[in-house]
Amino acid sequence: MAEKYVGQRVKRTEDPRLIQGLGHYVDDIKLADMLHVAFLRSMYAHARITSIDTSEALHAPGVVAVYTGQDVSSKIGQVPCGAALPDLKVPDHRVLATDKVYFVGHPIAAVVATDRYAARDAIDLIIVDYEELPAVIDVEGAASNSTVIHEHFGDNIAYKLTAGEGDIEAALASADHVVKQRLVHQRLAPIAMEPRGVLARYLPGEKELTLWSSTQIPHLMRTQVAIMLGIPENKLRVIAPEVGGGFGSKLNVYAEEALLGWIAMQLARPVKWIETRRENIQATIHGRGQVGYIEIGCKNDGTITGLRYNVFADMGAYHQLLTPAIPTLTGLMLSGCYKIPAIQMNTTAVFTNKMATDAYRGAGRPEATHVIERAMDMVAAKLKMDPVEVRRRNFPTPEEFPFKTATGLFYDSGNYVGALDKALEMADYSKLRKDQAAARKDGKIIGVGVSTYVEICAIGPSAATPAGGWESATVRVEPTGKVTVLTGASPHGQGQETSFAQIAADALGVDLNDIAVVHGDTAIVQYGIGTFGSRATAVGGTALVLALEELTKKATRFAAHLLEAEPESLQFEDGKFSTDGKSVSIQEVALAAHLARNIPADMDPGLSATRFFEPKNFTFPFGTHIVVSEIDRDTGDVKLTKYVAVDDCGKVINPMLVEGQIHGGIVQSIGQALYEELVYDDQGQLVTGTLMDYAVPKAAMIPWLELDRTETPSPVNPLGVKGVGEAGTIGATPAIVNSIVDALSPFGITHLDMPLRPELLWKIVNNAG
Amino acid sequence: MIPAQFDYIAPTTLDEAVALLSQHADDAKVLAGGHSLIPAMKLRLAQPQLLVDIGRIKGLSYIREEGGQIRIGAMTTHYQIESSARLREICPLLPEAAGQIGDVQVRNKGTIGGSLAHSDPAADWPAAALALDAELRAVSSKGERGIKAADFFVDLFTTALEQGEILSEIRIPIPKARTGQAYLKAAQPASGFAVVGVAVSLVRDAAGKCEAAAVGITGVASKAYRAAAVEKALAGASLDEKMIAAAAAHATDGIDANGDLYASAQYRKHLAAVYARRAITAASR
Amino acid sequence: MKKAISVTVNGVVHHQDVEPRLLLVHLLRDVLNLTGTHIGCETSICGACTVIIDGQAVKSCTILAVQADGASVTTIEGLGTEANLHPVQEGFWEHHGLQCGYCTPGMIMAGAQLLDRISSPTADQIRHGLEGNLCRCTGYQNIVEAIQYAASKAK
Amino acid sequence: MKIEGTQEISADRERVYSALIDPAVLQRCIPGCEKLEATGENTYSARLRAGVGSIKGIFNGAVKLEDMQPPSRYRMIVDGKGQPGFLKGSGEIALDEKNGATLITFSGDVQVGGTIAGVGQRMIQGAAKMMATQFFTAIEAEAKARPDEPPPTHGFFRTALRWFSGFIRRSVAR
Repeated sequence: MAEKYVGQRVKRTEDPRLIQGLGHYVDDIKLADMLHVAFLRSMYAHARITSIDTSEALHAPGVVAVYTGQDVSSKIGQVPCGAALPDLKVPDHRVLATDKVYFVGHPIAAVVATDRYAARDAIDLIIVDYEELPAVIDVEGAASNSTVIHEHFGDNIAYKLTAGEGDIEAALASADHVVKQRLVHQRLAPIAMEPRGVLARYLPGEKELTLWSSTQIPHLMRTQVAIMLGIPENKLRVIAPEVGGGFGSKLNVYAEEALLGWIAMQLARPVKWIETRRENIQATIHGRGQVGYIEIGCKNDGTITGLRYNVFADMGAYHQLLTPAIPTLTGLMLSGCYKIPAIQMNTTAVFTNKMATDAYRGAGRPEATHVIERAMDMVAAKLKMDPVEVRRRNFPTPEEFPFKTATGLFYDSGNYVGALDKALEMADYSKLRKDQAAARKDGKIIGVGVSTYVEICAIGPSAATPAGGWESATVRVEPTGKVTVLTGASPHGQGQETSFAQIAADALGVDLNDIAVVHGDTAIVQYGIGTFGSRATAVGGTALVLALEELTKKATRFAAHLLEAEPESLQFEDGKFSTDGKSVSIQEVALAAHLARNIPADMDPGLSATRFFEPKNFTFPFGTHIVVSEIDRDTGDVKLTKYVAVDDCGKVINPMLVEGQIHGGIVQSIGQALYEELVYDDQGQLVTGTLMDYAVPKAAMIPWLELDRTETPSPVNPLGVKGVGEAGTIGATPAIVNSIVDALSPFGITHLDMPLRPELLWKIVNNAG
Repeated sequence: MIPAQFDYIAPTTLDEAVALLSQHADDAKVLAGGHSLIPAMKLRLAQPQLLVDIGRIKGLSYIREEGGQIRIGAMTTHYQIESSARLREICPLLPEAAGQIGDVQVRNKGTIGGSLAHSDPAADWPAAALALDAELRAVSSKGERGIKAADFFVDLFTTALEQGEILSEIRIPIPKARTGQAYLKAAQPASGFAVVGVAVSLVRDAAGKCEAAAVGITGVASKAYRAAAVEKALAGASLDEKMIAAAAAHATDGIDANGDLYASAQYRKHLAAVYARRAITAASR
Repeated sequence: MKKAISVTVNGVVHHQDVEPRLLLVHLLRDVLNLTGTHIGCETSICGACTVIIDGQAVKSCTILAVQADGASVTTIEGLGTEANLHPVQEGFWEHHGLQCGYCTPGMIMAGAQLLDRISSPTADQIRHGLEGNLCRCTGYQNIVEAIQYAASKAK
Repeated sequence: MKIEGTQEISADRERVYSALIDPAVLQRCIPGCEKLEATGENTYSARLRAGVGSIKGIFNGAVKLEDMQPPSRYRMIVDGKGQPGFLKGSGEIALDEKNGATLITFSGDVQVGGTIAGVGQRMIQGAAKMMATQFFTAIEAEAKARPDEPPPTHGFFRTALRWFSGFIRRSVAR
């Protein structure tokens, strides 16, 4: 195929509507006779509900209905958990609390009213009596806590899992040094700028329920909500309209989605719920939440002999869709981009009285990368080696791919030293070190941090995923010659309407503007899996390529018939099939195929193709990030003075979109490293409950990001793409922390837990305890 | 987040406004710009029954010079002060402090009077008002009175304004020649509120020594305060690095500092000294 | 209890009877159906609800509709048209200054205000000028470039 | 949150102690307390109104005095709930004689929940201190008042408290 668009910085086709405010997010859609829903949520972390009195609320102006757990628990199935693990305890998870509340923000009652103001007013009129119970908050102590959240389980352990290969005891025993460190991955809030929201409409005659939801996975949601509501899946339509960011937080099936559907069915009127930001911080999934202990063995020359990671993973009070699976992704990626003969991860996953954790951008891999990249720096410090050198000594060479890790993965392709060298050159690493030495003499506190990461993307083979790891695509050339692409990978800001159009335009030789990429509506688009796990282009894009190939084959046969030639003799270029001076355009072929007056007898009319792509393996993007930081001796303030990132996500469809993904990912990492933390107090109150206390990075906090790429194609798919959605979030955090720890190494610091707030650093510098 | 119901009146004269306030006593609340009150109402932490919007009263938004004073109407927005070329010339502390409040949108709508009357312990204006020895004019149905900034801030969200009083004007003595000023702030990264904010206004004598200094500090304690010990140490001192540092070290003498998640009391006290030193240094340039 | 107000939005005068507690952003979105102005935080931090009232960028989630009585409001829908985009809109498109698009209208309004006040801002000035707007997708770098583009284009 | 502090009151210890456990006095001194009714021995139901400034939160709950060792110490437990959230606290109050005056040392644990905890963390320490100071200042006035005088009024607090948490007041009361 001619690459007119692929590889180019094509401006996004979705932008004109968005920059004019003409896109439609859930709350922008209004239906006649629509009602509004507001939730009463628990203000206790753990309590028994002794009574609920909704009578006053029911009589409030505008109120149409009030529902409590008693009303719905036998009518709506459980909020689903899709992760399967041996001996996993799955708590009964109802859409509204019944006898107990388990976390601050746990929904207790839903008020339905004629407008959002009336719904909100009525919430204050519901009287709930609670008997407060002790809250389980500390992650490390949860397993042995005498308070058991789900009593029938007997303890707070959701599961225990040991994973990894190699003889870890022998590996650590053979080491010249074993470095140990406790390490905390704090809880984070994904904070998609658009909070969640659901609009539900039920047509009693047709018995059709339609849900508009701000979701990353319309099809999976349709299946799950149909099960929860006990309605035929083919009578449920889910539409993900414009989705204002997800970062994993909308890769889920939430209580509110099923409940709104049920309410619409009860009342036979459209109902809408739009999450407030306070609700979003309380009751949309959280990310990270691990406390782990590293043991890493090394030889005097820097060779790593083995790694053990014993981790307590905070599930929260319930499992959401993938909650228990997230730590397993950490386990898979612990080898980083190094040859480590023995790795063991021992997970103790615990229930606590907090919102569930789940997939937040990176989903378990940032934790793994942080563990191994911090560990490599600690090894370097122990051996008094340059951290770059330690990394180099443990890289597999490009020839060693596919490279098998002791975590059971086969890395598809890689040139780790290539990305590292390019980043070192861009940053002028040796000069940085010289400058650092000089600055230290002047009393400055400057650090240089490096992270060389690899991540797991293109999720993924179905055998390794809970709900299918494939993706689908349909391509249709309409009678007028316009091209429709239907993708099951429903985007929420990634720009697939553009990148998939680029792929299709090149393949069919048509103008980009003649292509419409349609997604997010289960009634229009064939079943698909969704956009998450940096999979959309690698898996969904590949399905599209396959569909385009099939469509082209069909078109070739139609064209050959029209041109009265053999299909093999046809050339297809710039949208034209030609042979012997005769030619026909794909648009003409499409029309002929639809008119069907002159088509081969053995061919069906119409011009379309649908294909599903099942990847054989994951892909493994990688790269190197280098960060220079300076700490203000007086205040502990950190300034990131240089940021260099070289990422390799395989082949690139649109460099502009790739850079955008990297930028955004890095900035979320800066957030985790320096600013963000969800804090529950020891009673389980979420005290960072608004954006006044939970610090999302602002423009002025961010340094200029110097980006470049290397390009190592993936052999896993014909496009050679690997995926880029999470790379920035995975690679950046340890580079920032390594930089700051490096800056503080003269003060005897070898490790610090995030977020690295000024007060913490000031105390170290000034030894103020 | 949606406020509870309330009634709303937008009087067009100050007399009308104070009459409404005295009539509705405890149930009424003054709406100035609304950037402190409306968020609290949306969280339903504030549920006034009546809002008296003073935004439609003509003649409460101005910056003028009169009687040796700068007079600023209570409804003057932070941005109006930030962008005043005249103030930058005669009293740069005002625009400098204004420009560090919240963000652009907040500065466009929030008012100096609203902020001072709210007396948030981490607001920027109280520090500046203290360092500038401002007099705050309060109007009620009983008449008008002046309250010195030093007496105005009573405690957390508590001012010397009495029931029925509206803050109408801020009067600031026009700084003398050879006055140096600065406002420096450590901002909380999420909210933008001052973890510590230090406002300094100092007058130098012909020889360059500090004749008198006024230092207002916000963010540290339950209310903004004048750092008397710093001022005393600066008075008559030569403004060299060592002297400034020694004076700034007294920034929290006798002050009961508060801590929160982001910054402990101990750290705030330390930051106060650092920012005092920096602000004094900047003001003495 | 309801108050009669008249607000000019994008050049069109609207007379409405509103509850005093109706937030301006809800007037725009729910009453006038101008849904380009978004709500992202409700605590006056994120700036997704930014509109321009009488030349001043403000957060419409922290303003009562009654406060806007008599005012002239410009929302994203009134800033430019597809055929005649505002330079800041154009900059966002050219420089990939948006991903999910949710913060974008507010960000563009804040950017337009910034250029009204500083015609050739430095990168630092742009970053500080956007301190009232959060974006979770782009990392801001392309937004800075978008506004620089608009500044050069406006000349 | 831990709160602790000391307050010197220039009145003798017996008087201060009896003021501190007298429900009528407590009702007058606990900022915003509208009602304090005995429901059992040393157990009271309370109604508090954070009716100052813009805030009109009403909290209902219980106050309990325990481990009473007149005139040197007792323990106070407060529990209340209202629309903006809840408050729970328990604390030791110790009274020592000091040159004819009484030194009160209080130390306890206050927990707030609901909206106030979720959005007000930066103000909680300051609020608790403010309430404590006001409570003990009022107690001092009570203890110093002569038995034949009418009880002092603490209307000062009503206007002084321009902040948003009546619930915190109760924190300090215990």
